Amino acid sequence: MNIRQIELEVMRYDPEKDEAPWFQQYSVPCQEDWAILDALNYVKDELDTTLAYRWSCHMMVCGSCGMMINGEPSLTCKTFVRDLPDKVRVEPLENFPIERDLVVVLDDVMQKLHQVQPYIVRKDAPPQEDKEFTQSRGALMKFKQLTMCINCMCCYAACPQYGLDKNFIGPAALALAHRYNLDSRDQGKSDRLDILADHDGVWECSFVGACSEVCPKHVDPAAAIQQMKIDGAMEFWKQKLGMPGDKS
Amino acid sequence: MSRRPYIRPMSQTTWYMRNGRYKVYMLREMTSFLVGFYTFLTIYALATLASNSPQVWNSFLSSQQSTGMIALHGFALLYFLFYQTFPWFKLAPKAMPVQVGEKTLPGIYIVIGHYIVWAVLSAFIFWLAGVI
Amino acid sequence: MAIAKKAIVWGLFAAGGTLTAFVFPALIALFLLIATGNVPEGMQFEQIHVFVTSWLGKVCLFIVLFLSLWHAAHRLRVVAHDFGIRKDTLVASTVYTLAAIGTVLSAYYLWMIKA
Amino acid sequence: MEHIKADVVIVGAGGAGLRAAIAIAETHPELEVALISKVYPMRSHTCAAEGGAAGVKRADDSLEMHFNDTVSGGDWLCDQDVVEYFVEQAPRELVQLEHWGCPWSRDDDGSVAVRPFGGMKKERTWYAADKSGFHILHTLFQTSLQFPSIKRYDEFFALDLLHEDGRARGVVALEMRSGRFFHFSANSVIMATGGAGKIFPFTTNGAIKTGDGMAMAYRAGVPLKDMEFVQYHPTGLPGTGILLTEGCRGEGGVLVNKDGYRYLQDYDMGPETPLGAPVFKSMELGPRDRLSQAFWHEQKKGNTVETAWGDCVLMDMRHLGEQKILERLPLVHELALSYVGVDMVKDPVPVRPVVHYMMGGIASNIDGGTPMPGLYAIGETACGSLNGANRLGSNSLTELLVFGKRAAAAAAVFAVQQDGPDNDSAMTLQAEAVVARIRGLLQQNEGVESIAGIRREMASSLEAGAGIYRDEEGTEATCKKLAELQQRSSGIEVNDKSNVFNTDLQGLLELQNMLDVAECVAEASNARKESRGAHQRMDYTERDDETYLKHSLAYRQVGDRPRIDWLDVTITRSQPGVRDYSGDKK
Ligand SMILES: Cc1cc2nc3c(=O)[nH]c(=O)nc-3n(C[C@H](O)[C@H](O)[C@H](O)COP(=O)(O)OP(=O)(O)OC[C@H]3O[C@@H](n4cnc5c(N)ncnc54)[C@H](O)[C@@H]3O)c2cc1C
Ligand code: SF4
Ligand code: F3S
Ligand code: FES
Repeated sequence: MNIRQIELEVMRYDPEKDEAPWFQQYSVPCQEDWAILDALNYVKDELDTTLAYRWSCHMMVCGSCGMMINGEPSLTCKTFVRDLPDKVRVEPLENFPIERDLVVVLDDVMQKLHQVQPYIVRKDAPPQEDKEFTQSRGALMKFKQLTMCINCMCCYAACPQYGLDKNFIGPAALALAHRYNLDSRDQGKSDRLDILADHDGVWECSFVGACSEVCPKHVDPAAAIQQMKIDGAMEFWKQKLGMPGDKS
Repeated sequence: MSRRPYIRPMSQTTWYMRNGRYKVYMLREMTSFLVGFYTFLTIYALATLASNSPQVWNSFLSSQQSTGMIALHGFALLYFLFYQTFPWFKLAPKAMPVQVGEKTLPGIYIVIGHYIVWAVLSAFIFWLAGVI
Repeated sequence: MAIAKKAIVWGLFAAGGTLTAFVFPALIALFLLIATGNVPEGMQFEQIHVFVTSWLGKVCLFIVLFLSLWHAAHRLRVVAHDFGIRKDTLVASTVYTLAAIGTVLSAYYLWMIKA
Repeated sequence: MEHIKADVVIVGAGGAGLRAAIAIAETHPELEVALISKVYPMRSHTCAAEGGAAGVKRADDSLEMHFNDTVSGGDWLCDQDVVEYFVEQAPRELVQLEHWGCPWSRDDDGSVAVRPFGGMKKERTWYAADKSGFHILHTLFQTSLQFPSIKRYDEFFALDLLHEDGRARGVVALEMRSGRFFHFSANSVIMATGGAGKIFPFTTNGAIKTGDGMAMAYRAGVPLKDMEFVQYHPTGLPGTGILLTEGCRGEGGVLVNKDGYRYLQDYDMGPETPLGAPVFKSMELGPRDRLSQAFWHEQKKGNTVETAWGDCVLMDMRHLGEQKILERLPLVHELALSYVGVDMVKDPVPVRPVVHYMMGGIASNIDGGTPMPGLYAIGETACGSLNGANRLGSNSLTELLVFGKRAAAAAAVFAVQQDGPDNDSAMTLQAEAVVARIRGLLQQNEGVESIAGIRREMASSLEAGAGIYRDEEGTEATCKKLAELQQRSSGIEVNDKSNVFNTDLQGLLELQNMLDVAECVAEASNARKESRGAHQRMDYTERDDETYLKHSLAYRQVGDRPRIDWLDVTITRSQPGVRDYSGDKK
């Protein structure tokens, strides 16, 4: 198999040693079918065991390995050396604090995923223990694409509105909320809209669309958020008209 | 405590220079200046009409005739098409996907639909205005 | 928490955006024609006056102007934010006031145009 | 050291750990659950499972049939009381997931669809396209968010088990982001740390599957059961080892050798079935051990295809057509395209057997209970003897749920029943000893060995001695080699001295865990002198029920190779018989 020499320029930061991040160069002999993750693993195994980064599945499904590759938020296990120039810059995901090297702090987005109530809410009596809900394929199709999110957080790294204002709930969490709103088994939509259509919710999105462009799983959070804005606007009037005395 | 998460600064005023995607977005958002300008220009035209006098209207028309204005409108037209009309149509299926049975209608149909409506509507306006 | 009032302006913004995308190219083209001196038939005083005195004409124009104003106002608010102007309340009150003034003026002038 | 008191500590937030946590939160909301995981829950390797989860669904299927398939698939090494409970609870648990929002694929009438799987007599594998494990994991994770009694400790690396008077009392863990050590104390500890595929060089398993929980239990004196049974999945992508789910064959994909011949018919799995009309339990729908063994023979005969990544056979799915492939197997399609550049709609994909699953693990019973009171084990890290000598595909996702729930109930009851003052000071001393051990590793300042080097040697030695086919000479050599590597691994220097997210240190700890687990695999393979299920000996080619209808138990002996002991198999109604995968031949 052919070997291609790649210059990896990797952002390093050790809070115990460095004032600020800096770049370290590694020259990596890559096999032609390697992903950038393989190149990083080569560095870790052969050149520098101190490099810190997250990964696990190497099959685009665990969502650990999101990083900036030549400025673009990407999964390193899904970005192939064959599609890149000889010089590749790898940085931790933009818009997140850097914990160490390529590892970022995810507390904020984890809290946001939690905040949007991403679980089935039932107002009716709970379903019978041994009886499934029926759901037509069409009903499943409504939200199926939104279930594909692997929480890689590339979309947050791409979204400037999140970068500018960390209170914004942001693309993946909003898309997740929409996934449950659209699920025929769920009855929690109006509760959720109260959270999502509040100040830091959907309105903070100005439809930059970068989130959807970088999403490795084609979740299209941008679309979900726009649909939620429509839902939010409708719900607003519904609440206004339904409860005339209600000040909100 | 050994943790000291490093926060990369993000310029509040020039962040969009970071990549082409953001620049295109800013250009798109700035179509709002054009919308503002043309609505007020139209309101101004209405004001002249509201005088209910042909002279005032005609002098308004002639005040609008200059190479500067030609350049401005020409530029505005192209800018508006490329940064408002076309993107808006392109993004329409995202905001309002149409599902038929098990499949979502491919976005392209919705986009094409928009272009057709646009053509008809524009033709109607031109017809009203006596251009065609 | 509850749904923010932004829901109202956003609705206007979205409707206005759709409308401007459809009609503004034609509108700008008309101004372009006028600027070149080829004033179209329908823009001559008699014809345009007839059109704007009709109820249908008034209503159409008002809707276009009203939605465009609010569309522009809301987007300008976002643009200000994107350029780093962080006095959102001030910006919002300015742009929405402008839009309100524009709305009132449109209504007033349309009302004043009489046969 | 920070001290955290909980009622139940769960180590591992994959499918098993999350299911257990939810079960406790639902039935005992007053109990505080500490859920520790070395990665964020949704990164757990359950996300990689593609094919689906088994549970009787159709009217023409029965619990009896699921039982029989599982027991014969496991070559009668399953504990049959466990299997009985499992098949009975399976459908209920899968419906429960449905209620929690799992996006199962659907039939025309809106009910959940099921697909055929290897070794199963009927369609009974519930699936969500080819991302079943992913959806199960995310459904469980998201559902768990509504329970305030579950306290998560994400990216905490559990180091060792704390125990007193033979009773489990907690764990010590390292917070990755700060380098701080935490002492978790609890009356019940549930291990749900997943498998150990990374002890082999070529595996479908993710980087995190290093057998930590098995090693922790083993170091604490708990035996590891049936470690010689390592499942090879017949269809891994060469190079990366990425799995092409059994669903590919379930949907009708076929395996051919370099001459385009469907070679499985030569290995007692024939007659050849028509293209696109797979027959249950024959040819491509045979069990994984048999299919992987057939590859080994084809390779010996020179019938395999040479590729840049070594010898392969071809999986042909072209006759399924583009629409079916894209609808039912979209992930697999994308993976093959990205990693080996083959579009399965147009071309056959090269595949080869790849280490996939550990049937063995922490010795546990039907309640997830282990020989150490207060310690429970569930999921792939456990060996509750559902899977016997060979796991049937799609049984393990269901296993996570069924026994996750049951062990949670047992652990909760145990936690409630314990009273009296905790002897905290003794535990603190133990915890401090663990911390001292880790600090010692960090202080070591010159070493000739490298983590990657020893890991490679370990993996290739295990592959050579305890691969698809084994013999005395090979296993013995591997046992010796591993003992040597245990020694040499003490000469590794951790170059990274930082407290913050020290993955170098983590790598060393994982290597030590893997070495412990690998030794048990090799030693147990050496001890079992028969062929059964996934354990095939060239020097003892027959199954020997007389001597070896028994579980092996590997015990740690300080400074020596593991000691192997034996435990009877529980048999309720199915006496050992012949595993028949010849379809309609007879
Ligand atoms: C590619 C692939 C496909 C598969 N497909 C199927 C299928 O179709 N059907 C089926 O039934 N089975 C399938 N399996 C098997 C099945 O997915 C696994 O056996 C199962 O998911 C294991 O789940 P678990 O909860 O035991 O462990 P995991 O999901 O691996 O979780 C382990 C957890 O333990 C934590 N952990 C580990 N060590 C430590 C430590 N030291 N400290 C703290 N936390 C720790 C991890 O962070 C993680 O949260 C597949 C397996 C693979 C690899
Ligand atoms: S929406 Fe896409 S980019 Fe964002 S976290 Fe999910 S998978 Fe990643
Ligand atoms: S990039 Fe950000 S602004 Fe909206 S469309 Fe996506 S969330
Ligand atoms: S390593 Fe799992 S997504 Fe890349």
